[in-house]
Amino acid sequence: MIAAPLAILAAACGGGTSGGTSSACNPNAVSAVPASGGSALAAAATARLMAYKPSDPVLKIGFIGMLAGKYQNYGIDAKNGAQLAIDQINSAGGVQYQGTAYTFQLDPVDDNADATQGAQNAQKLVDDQVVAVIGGIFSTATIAESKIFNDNGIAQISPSATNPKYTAQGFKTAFRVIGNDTAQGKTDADFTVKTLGCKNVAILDDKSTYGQGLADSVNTSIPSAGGKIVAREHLDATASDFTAQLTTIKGKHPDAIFYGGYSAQAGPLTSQARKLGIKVPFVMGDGCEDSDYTKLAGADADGNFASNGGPAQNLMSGFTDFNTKFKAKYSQDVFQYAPQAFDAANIIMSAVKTAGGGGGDVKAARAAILGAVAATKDYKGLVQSYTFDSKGDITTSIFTVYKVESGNFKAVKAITTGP
Amino acid sequence: MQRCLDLLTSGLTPEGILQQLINGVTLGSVYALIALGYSMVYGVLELINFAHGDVFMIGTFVVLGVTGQFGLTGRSSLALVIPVLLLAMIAAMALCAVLGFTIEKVAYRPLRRAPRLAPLISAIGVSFFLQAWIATYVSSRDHTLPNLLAGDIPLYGDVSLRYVQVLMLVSSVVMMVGLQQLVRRTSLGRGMRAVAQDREAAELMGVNMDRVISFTFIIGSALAGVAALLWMLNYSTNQSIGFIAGLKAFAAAVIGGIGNIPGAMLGGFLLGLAESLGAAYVSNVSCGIFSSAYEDVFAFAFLILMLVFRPSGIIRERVSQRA
Amino acid sequence: MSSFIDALVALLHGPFGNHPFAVLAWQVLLAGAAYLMVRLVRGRVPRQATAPLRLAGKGASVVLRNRYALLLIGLLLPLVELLTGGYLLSVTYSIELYVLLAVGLNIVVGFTGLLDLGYVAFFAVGAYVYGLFASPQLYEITKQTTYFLVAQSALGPEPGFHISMLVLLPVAGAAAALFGVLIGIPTLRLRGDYLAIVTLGFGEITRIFANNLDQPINITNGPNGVINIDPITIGNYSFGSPQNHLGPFQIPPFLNYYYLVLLLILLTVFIVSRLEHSRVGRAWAAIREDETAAQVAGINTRNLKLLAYASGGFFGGMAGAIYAAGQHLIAPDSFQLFVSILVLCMVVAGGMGSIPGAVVGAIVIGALYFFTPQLLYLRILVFGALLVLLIIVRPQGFLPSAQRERELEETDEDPSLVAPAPGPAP
Amino acid sequence: MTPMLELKTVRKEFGGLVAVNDVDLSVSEGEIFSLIGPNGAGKTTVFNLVTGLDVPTSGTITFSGRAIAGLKPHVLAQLGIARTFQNIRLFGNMSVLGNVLVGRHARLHAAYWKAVVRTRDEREEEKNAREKAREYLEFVGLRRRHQDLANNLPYGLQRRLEIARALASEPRLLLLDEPAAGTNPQEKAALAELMRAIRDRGITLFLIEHDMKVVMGISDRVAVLDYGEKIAEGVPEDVRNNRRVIEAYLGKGA
Repeated sequence: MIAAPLAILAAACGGGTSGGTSSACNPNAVSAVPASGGSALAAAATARLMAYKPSDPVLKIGFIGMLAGKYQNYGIDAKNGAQLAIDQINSAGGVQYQGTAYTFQLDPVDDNADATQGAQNAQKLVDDQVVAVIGGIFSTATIAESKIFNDNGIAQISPSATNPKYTAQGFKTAFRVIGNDTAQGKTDADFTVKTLGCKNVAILDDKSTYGQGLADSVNTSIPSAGGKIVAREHLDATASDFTAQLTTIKGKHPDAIFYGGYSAQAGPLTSQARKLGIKVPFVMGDGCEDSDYTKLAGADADGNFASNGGPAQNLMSGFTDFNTKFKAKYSQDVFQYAPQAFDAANIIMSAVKTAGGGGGDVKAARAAILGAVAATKDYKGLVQSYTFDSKGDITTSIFTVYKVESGNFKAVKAITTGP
Repeated sequence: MQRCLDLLTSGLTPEGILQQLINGVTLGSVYALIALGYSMVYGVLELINFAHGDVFMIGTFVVLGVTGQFGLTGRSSLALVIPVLLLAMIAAMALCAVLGFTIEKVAYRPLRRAPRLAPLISAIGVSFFLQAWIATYVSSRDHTLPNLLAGDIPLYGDVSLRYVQVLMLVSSVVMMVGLQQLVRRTSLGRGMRAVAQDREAAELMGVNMDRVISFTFIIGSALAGVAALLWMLNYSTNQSIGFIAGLKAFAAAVIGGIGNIPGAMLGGFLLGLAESLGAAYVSNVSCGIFSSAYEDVFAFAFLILMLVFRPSGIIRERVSQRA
Repeated sequence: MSSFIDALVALLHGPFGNHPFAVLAWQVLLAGAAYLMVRLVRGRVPRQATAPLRLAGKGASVVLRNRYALLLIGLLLPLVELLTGGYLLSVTYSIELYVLLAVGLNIVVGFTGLLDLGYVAFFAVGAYVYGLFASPQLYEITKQTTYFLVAQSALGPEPGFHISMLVLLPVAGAAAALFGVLIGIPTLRLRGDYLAIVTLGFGEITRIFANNLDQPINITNGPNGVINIDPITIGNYSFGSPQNHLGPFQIPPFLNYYYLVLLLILLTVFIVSRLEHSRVGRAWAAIREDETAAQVAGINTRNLKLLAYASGGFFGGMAGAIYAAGQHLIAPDSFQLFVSILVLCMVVAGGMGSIPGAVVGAIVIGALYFFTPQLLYLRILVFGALLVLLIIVRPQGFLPSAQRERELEETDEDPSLVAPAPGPAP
Repeated sequence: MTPMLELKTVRKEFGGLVAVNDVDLSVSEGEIFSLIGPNGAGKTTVFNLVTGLDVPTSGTITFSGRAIAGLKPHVLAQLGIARTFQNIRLFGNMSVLGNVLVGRHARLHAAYWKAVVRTRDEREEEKNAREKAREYLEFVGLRRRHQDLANNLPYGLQRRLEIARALASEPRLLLLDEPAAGTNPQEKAALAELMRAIRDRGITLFLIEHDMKVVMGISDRVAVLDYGEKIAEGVPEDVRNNRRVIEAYLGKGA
């Protein structure tokens, strides 16, 4: 409302000071400005109206994940990956379907990795008329959110939630572009027993959804890989002293220790183990394959392993290009799930390419995208090629095991599971 | 049944038990130092200073900041490490003392005549504030110090005592004895004991109560600063460790007999041992029903049993002999 | 809203850069300036000048105290909110559950004066009772024992128990009430702050057990929590279904749950206020004021304290059951100590011992908290500071119970409160 | 007259300290019995033993022929024992009427759930309780202040309110712990009047009092404690002239 008078003021001042230029003071400007101010107002109003008009070709894609707090790195990284994908498509003129050019807009909300807040903000995305969603990041919140998206028929692709339960609820709307804990646990077990040759394995987890889920899966896979579990211990996710558990493990003389949890505890855990004189390597999951781990464990990080979904970054076709663009835009390196989120966004946008964006009807758009996403077959993404099975899991998952060498994770082995 | 027996025998080795004892004492020495702050304040004011754990947490961040300034690494020479650690300790003590003093002045003093519940709630508010402050303006991530003062003394089998652990134990005992002397010998200490025994009478006798209470907070908080340094030598920190560490230290103070200085020390060690041994052997003892994830349950259960059955603690003699 | 938040963030951050000490220095300066301003204003402004403010406060208090006005707002609010979609409603619904919790906790803390920092335990017990018996979760156990297998086959074709809400709601309440008694018995002799610590411990123990009772037998499913929890169904009407319609209007699940909880709040407030004004309520108040004198006056303090725990637990348990039904998933992480403290703050901010106070406290604090998730730690920072400020400046809360308010108003003028020195000198 | 309250070789130790040392006492039905003695003589401990706040280390206490040592205070209240406290213990944030209603608690029996449903008998009982409470307030002279907050009453009236609260439980034995402490001479006279009136209602009075004028004026019998031991007992005249009493108590105090 106050925009117009302000515009006049600005124009009047501008007119006054621009007297020195060759285009001299133009009396018409005074009359022209209210007009343009008015038209700006009208344009804004029209834009608002347009937002609800059926022919609007801008589709909203929701993002839900941690955008602040302890685990914000994961969420912001994934959000940035999705944003990059959308920016690329938009700058290329969007997606064409039957003569309509659809462009996209990312609508990010924070779930704080919490079930209650996740459900609330999932509802917010529904209100915002998103046509599909990328997220959540951690499994518990993701599962809580999946109910809301399922109720509203919105396709949800998580770049990182690995708990098997997420896709096992019978929801037709739940997808993920990462191998689940069962697959990863098997990979980790095989790597530990077969590749490293460590037969006696101690398993430790932090009793979180993610940590325990992965550790449980490793627990079942170790014997079938030919290894033996010599100890199974747990930490409390708020604890700082792990020496009691480590001492017990030390007494069992394992060849390797598997830890399911996050780097915040894995770092100090490794240091405390070394101080206790435990020299065997740690094998960990994707929750630890990041710079926090190497920072927290310091010199003790070297020689330990962590697996992560997808091929090593230097093996991803086009990763260098991706990372250059990512860094140019966000002035930081890819942290974790940005490539997966990038792919998830592209899968959604290519679904629009095949099935359309509903021609302005949000419900139709949701249904069309959902159908096309479910039918995704051999979609070549940055990370890998994706085909969803009937549950929403990917049929083939690739994992890479990394080793810390002088403070950095270096890929040592890629493992592909599935058919 | 056989399985249970196997579990029981397989888990218990002399090396393991010795190592767990060392773990427990190491942890306990930090608890004991934090416990002193609770104990002194409770003795004088009958108030659980809920924010004390967070003062300790702030101390750990001060230690991080100071050592970070000097760029200590695991390979730094002792000639650098020792003065920097001393500086870090002094800085942590000073900052914690200022903080403790301020908290008392702002959040507790106006409520001295209010119902019991009021200062407790105000303390919760302070605790929230400090945690959120660190998370917002300093860091909401986890942090560790590099492995300083590496090296150990071999004890038995492959069990050894690290220099850091010796340092932790020695400094906590030294602090404790020093504090005991302070309370026994100085006029300030006499004032504290007098206020603890009978506040009105002490005031009538010319004890400046505000001063005594301020000093109690300052000393207790400074000790939390020492505890912060010792903690950082062995463990990691983030903005929320103060709450759990504080709670356990409070449990230690109660177990030892609140208001009692050697009691706080004893309680700290007992709790540290209970936690370590509990986490290590509960699975063996309970036939695999309970796992080491119940670690915190032991601390709480110990505290609850203590409060219910022997609220006066193990050492009954108190700074105040109030009936 | 968001520009206001940005401004707040910028104000708190200050102009001196990112270093914590720079921020701290700025904030100390800010606090000092604020303090000075308050001193100045308090000293100079005549009473008449603040009259409009006080009048407005009185007006708000009258509206808030008027139960019909409150009820009307409660009935119409969700319909207005629905015009903007379901998000506002989903947050309002969360606040509503907190209202229920606050009214329940008020019995223990406000009426009886027992400081309970573990109230979330009751909420958790209720939620898990519903979650376990209205989901496939217990199927794995039931497969292992013939006794349950029989029960299972009697209950229907779907794996797990799927017991109706009509049964489970009171059962969840009763289970939480029983839990309250179990916690209560060992703590009967403890005083204020020791009691607070012990209840806090019980609250944490409850959560740790929920997190670990997946071994050796999987009861709670550990950190993963219980999923696929049935929505509430009455007859053929499923509260959780997105397919409910009233004429052309779609009824979102949150609306169903909103009105259910509203009904429950009304019922609870009715029951609790009746209790408050009976011999039970008087006995609770007497215990709060002076336990020894209450005993001597013939009150069985043990039973009445346990009754307070049980009643508080009952309402907390029911809130938990509904939460579980509406949430689809419950996990131990949702039952952190913070919930207990949040509810306690609501009770204190509203005015301890006052039912309208608990309701209004829950609404104000809940709105402050739930509508500012983007602030994350900053809201906890503001929250902590407000808590200290509130307890120092207005310890009686927003809407204190009539008695306490009168007391606090009169303390300023009435010198008779100060008793003469009792008895002759010894 | 049969003794209503009888203490036989009652002893109470706190740690190593003997607070009450094998004391025998008996209070007869319908009398005003006073317990006097210097500070710290163990008088209030005797009251605490009789009202169940403390449990005797040894000895027996009988009330109307029933052994009551170790019973809970609320049970004793139902049996008909009520008391006041040396340092007034009112429910400060409750109304005057509320305080008396709490005193009535032992005589109310409606089940808890009935309070929620408000059954007819519950409403009846509550109405009765209120009437009774007003009666007692009238009796002690507080009728007009029944809406005030107990904390806001002047000191003398707080003492009276405490008595009204005790009376509301319809006791047969009323223990008053220094009722005249801190009151002026007029109030003392009025208080003595009140105590007689209470006795005239058939309630036995057991009194701890420092003020000799009050004690000697209204007591039927007096017992003297010193260092936890009973050193004298009898009618006021005898006690007043007892040498041990004069040495132990009057010599120091008055």
